[in-house]
Order: sequence, then structure tokens, then C-alpha cells
Amino acid sequence: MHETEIAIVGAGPAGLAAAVEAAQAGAQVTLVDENARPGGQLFKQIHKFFGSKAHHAGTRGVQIGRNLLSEAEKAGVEIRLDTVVYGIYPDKRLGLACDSQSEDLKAASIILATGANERPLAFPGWTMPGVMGAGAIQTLINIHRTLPGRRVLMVGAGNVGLIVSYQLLQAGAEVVAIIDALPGIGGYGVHASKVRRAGVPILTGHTILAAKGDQAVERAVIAKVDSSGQPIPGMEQTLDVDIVGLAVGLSPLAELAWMAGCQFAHVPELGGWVPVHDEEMQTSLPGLYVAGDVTGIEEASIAMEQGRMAGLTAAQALGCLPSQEAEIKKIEVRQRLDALRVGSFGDARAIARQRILSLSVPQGIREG
Amino acid sequence: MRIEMHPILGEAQWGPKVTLMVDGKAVDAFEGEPIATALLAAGRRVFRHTTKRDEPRGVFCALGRCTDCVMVVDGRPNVRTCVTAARDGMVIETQRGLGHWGTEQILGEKGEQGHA
Amino acid sequence: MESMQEGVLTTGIPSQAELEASPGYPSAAALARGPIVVIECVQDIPCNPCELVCPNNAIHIGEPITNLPVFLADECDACSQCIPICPGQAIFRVDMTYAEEQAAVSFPYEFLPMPEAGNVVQAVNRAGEVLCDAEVLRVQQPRSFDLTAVITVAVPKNLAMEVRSMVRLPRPWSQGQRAGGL
Amino acid sequence: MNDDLLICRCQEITKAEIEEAIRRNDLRLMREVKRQTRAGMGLCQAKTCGHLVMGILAAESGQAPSEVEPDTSRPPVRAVPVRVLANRVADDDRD
Repeated sequence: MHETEIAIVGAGPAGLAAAVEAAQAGAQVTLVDENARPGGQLFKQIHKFFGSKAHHAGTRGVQIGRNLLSEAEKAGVEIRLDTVVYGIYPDKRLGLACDSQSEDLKAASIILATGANERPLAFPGWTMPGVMGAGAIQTLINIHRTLPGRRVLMVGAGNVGLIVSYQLLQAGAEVVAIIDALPGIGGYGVHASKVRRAGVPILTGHTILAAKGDQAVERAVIAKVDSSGQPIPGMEQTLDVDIVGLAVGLSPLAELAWMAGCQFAHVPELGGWVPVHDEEMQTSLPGLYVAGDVTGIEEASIAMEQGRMAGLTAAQALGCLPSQEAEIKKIEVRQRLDALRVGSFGDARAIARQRILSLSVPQGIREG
Repeated sequence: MRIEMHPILGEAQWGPKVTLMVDGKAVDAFEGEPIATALLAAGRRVFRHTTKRDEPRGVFCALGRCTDCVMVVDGRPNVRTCVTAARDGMVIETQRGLGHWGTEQILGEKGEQGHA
Repeated sequence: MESMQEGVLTTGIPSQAELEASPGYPSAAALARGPIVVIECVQDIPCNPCELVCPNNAIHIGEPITNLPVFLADECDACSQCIPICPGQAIFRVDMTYAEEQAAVSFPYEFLPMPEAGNVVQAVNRAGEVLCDAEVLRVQQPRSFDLTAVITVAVPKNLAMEVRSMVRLPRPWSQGQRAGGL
Repeated sequence: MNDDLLICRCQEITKAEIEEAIRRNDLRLMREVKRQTRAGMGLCQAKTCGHLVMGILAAESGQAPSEVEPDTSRPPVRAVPVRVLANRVADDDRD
């Protein structure tokens, strides 16, 4: 049985930021990730981030990831890659599987930063090779430098669909069209403008009827929909594509939080079922914290700030960080978080977040 | 198709070249890259056929979660090729349904073959 | 109110009305004076790198950072440092005084192959439609631009407020075989 | 969506089979749908179909989405071979 003070599950933006804050506060931190490389989705974000200077705005996501990783290593975080957390057990034990061995990791506090899962969209032919998540496409092109195909239909005009379409063009593929059943574009206008300038049509009020092909995708049939989202007969068109990307939303990957017995709330604006947490990222279970998309789908910049908050709170609860110092840092984190949730894109999420906080029982800082 | 030059990622630095035996045919790969990307780069998209409908399946999530990309690797079925690193000489077969166990695995002669 | 069909929310392209209503868009007078920056940022996104990078404090956002960037044309010397830093690639540069018949338009560009000064490329508008052939005057790619090149092309003056990019050059290998075999 | 549309990719369970099981047995919980139809029992443990099945269950049983929770989450949350689970790192030889 391996022991540590703070165990963090998931080395994406939230997990890395939590590890940095907690380790810098003097706590012993073990950061576990099932992948061969840390950074989660961050190392696929080759575009420049929004936000303010404090959010590293204007810096590419992959560079932010490298900076965070070196900060974590400098702060003495034990990073265990290729290690799956297959279960969470009473008295804060995690079940780890690595290579061909398994072991338990006992921690005083646990931070779950397990991120999000791509939402599926079922339509005839969706199981054929060539239909894949936008996240899958981004992984293949930006991490493994391999194009899964040449001509892409992207389903979903939110930020993910727009950004991955732009990155497909950078990788040398052609994006035949981006479609979305909604009447408007969900993502930032500037992301849409980049792909429009590059000649990619965005068809709002359209849905995919089918993917077709012999053994893999060769064509896709799309159709205009009416206001209730039903395809309008006679408004179908067939596109010559070999990849259909699905960017129809994300939802928290919260299996471990369910398993631990956390209280959950259903919040559609943040991706569905989310673990209830207070402003300091504590769940309904003492000593168990959450950070990042597992708490509700927002952006990497927000995930990093939530990670910092969770790391500070966990370190404070273990007595590693004097409360006065912790409170000052947490106020800064709160300000940076609020700054990211203002404006027409952030309002709905800010309100939804308030709803979650109202459900959480104020626990204050209790010993983990 | 490989992305040799990328405006942001720059020039590719591939690992050493290795060879995978896929359904009896040699396929080039770079050591350490996922088996799945080597197959995609070789224009190969069908990795398995399902149990009930014998449907073709391939990469769907590329994150090791959906398990649609599983193949028989060195005699062991249900290996997620999108998160399993390619090694020289790997024997990879299209998986039919639940897949078959290679004799070496059952007798354990090949020894431990962990997969990420 | 913007009709549902036009505008950035439905087409991804800011309409002329949205552009002119935004405080980042220079006046006709400022445009006529000489090279000037054009900020096409019409949505309240939490973002302010352009404000911080400007050496002349010609861009003001303040708090909250979702304020649209206010462009002070008199302060701007068109140094273009804001163009590559904008995460939305929504900042351009226009010089209506470049020549008798032509204006010089600069835009951010992150594709390969990269054109070179002297090439003739196809200039496109915000919808990616080809408007004219255009000579490439300059391609700026200093390290400080962090891999976002700024390309300047010469176009007829009447197209200076339409041209916002160029057709991507064919990639040497892209004429190859069609992928997607079994 | 037509009826022989696959919802659970691993176990190849269709939309019609799920809807019919819910209607015929008046199902209300995800674990009931899983046991009746095997949807969610495959190698990916509902990571891919979970959302779709929850949506169908809510619609078919007349419940609001906020009343339909995922099925109980049990270890292992990733496919871990039994030989790995059995091959425990002994407490003392932990480096």
C-alpha cells in the first residue's frame, strides 16, 4: 500500500494546476494519469488561449501545458503515468493498475480531475469506421500527427467543432462543411470567422441523417431541419466525405465520484450530472475534491483555476498552508474565475454554477 | 496520412521505424506510436468485426475509452490499439467478435505482455 | 436588431452593421489618414491580450475583460503587434495610402505552405470567396509572433475592407492518392 | 431515428430493443434497462452509450432527465485484466 497526502486523479489542466498549488504549499502530492503523457486535452490545444494575462491569454494551450508540467515537476509532484485508477474505496483508497501490477494508494485527501467524455450522437451508420469524436480527431492530428482521412464533415458548431475544424485545415485536410441543428452558432464568433475565411461553410439548422459507405465512411447525408429539429423532406444533400467528426457536446466523466458516493445534481448547462461542490471545490464527502470538466463542462482556463482552488483547499485542510495565506490566494483564484464567466457566453454557466453551490452544504475547512 | 510538416507543430520527429505484422502483411510503424495510428496511416480503417452483425469497426474515441478499436495483439484479444504502443514484430490480427486467444497466451510461453 | 440571417451568430461572419457598431472598427477618416489597425471583435468574450501587447495603449478593454476593445486610432502607429497575439485572429491592418490605386491589407495566417513576398495569391473575403489576385508584399514571422504569420497583400482600394485572408496554397503532397482504403 | 439503429455499440443493442424493454416492463432505472437489454454491459461499460440510453429511458418512461441517474458505478472503471488485479504489488517491496 503506497501512501501520500494528496492524491490527484487526472493530469489534465485541472489536475496539473491542483498538483502545483498543493505541492508548492508543501503537501506531498501524487498525480496519477492513465495516459502515457500528462496534460490531458491541454497538449492538443495548439491554438492561443483567451482570457487575461493572468490566464496566460495569447499563449498556446500546449505551451501552457508544458509550463504547468515543469512547475509540477519542480514542486516535487510525484507523477505516475500509464496508471489507471480503476476504483475508489472507503477511507480514501484508490485502486491503481500499472503495467501488469495493481496496488492501492492511500491518501489523506483526493482530488478528482478526470475531465469530460464526448457525448455520442446516434444516426444510421454512426458505428462505421470514419465516424469519430472531434476529440479523437484532435488527438490523432495534434498528438500523433496522423490524418484519419482527407475530407471531413464536422457535426457541431460549438467551440470544439469550430476549433478542430480549423486544426484539420492546418493539418492539411479539407473540411467540407460544419453543420449544427441549432439555428445559431454555439461557439465564439471569432472561431467561426477563422474557418469561414478559410472557405468552410457553416450550415446551421442542419442535421446528419446517415453516414454511408461499404466498410467505412465514403459519404454523409445531411438535411435542413425545421424549428422543431425535424428533417425537412426534400432538403437532403449528400457530401463526399471520408470522416464524420462528432462535436455535439461533452459531459463530466464522473464514474469515480459516483462510486465514492458524492452527491450529484443534474445541470444541463454544464453537461448533465455534476458532483455537487462548494466554492472551494469540496464535494459532499469530506476530504474529496473535484476540479475541471468533471465538475461541469467549461474551458481549460477555468479548469486550471478550479484546480488551483482545490489544491489550495486540500493543502490548507491538511495544515500545510496557513489559513490566512490560503484565503488570500483563494480570493485571487475566485477573481480570475469570475472574470472568465462574465459575458453572454459565460452568464448561463455562472448561473448554473451558483445553483450547484446553493446545493452544497457549507462545510468550511474540515480536517480531511 | 502522416503530417510531415505542420504550421504550429513544425517538422515531425518520428521514432525509430518498426514493422508490425497485420493479418500476415507487414505494416510500417514508428516505435511508441499507437498501433491504431500506424494502421490509419497505412490506409487501414477496419480493425474488427462485431459479434452479432459482423459489422466493421475502427477508431471512434482514440482515448482508450470506447474499445471499438480492439484487435488481437500477440495472441491476446480486446487490446485497445489506440492506446497500445507499437513495438517491432508485434503480430496483429483483425478481431472477429470476441476474438480468439493465441495458444502462446494460454500456455503463457510469451510471458507478460502488459498494455497501457 | 440584426436580422436572423446575417451576422456573426448565424453565419460566423460579422455583418457590416456589427463591425461598424463595434468600438474596435476605425472610422473612415482614420482609415484615410494612413496605415491603421482594424479590430473585428464584436462579441463579449473574456479576453484582453491585444490591450496588453499594444505599445501605444491604443486599445482599451479594462474591466471586465469581456468589454469590446475600444480602438484609439490617434494613438495607433500600425505596428501590428496586436495582430498575431489575438486568439481570435480578429485583428487586421489596412493602409489605404499604400499606392495610387491599391491598398495594403495585412492578416494573420497559420497555414502551410507559407507564401513569399512577390508571390501572387488569391485574396478572399470574410466568407472565403475569392475577390481578386493579389501580390504578396510582405510575410512577417518573427519568433515573437509565436507561429502566427502576418501576411500583407496589395489589393484594389475598393476591396481593402473586404479582403481578410487568402486561398491556402496547395500542399506539395495533397495531389496524392485519396486515403480511405480498407 | 429508425428502429434498428444501434445504441449500445459494444453489445449491439438497438433503440427498438431498449424502448420495447422499457415499455413492456415499465422500467424506470438505468440498471433495470442494463439487466433487461445488456445495454451498457460491454467492454466500455456504458462510457459511450450511457447518455443515449438515459435519454431514451427518460423519454420512454416519462421521467425528466434529472430523474434518471446513471447506473451504479463499480470498479473497474477501465478494462483491467484479472491477472493484473491479482498481481498485487506486495506492501514491503514498494520502492
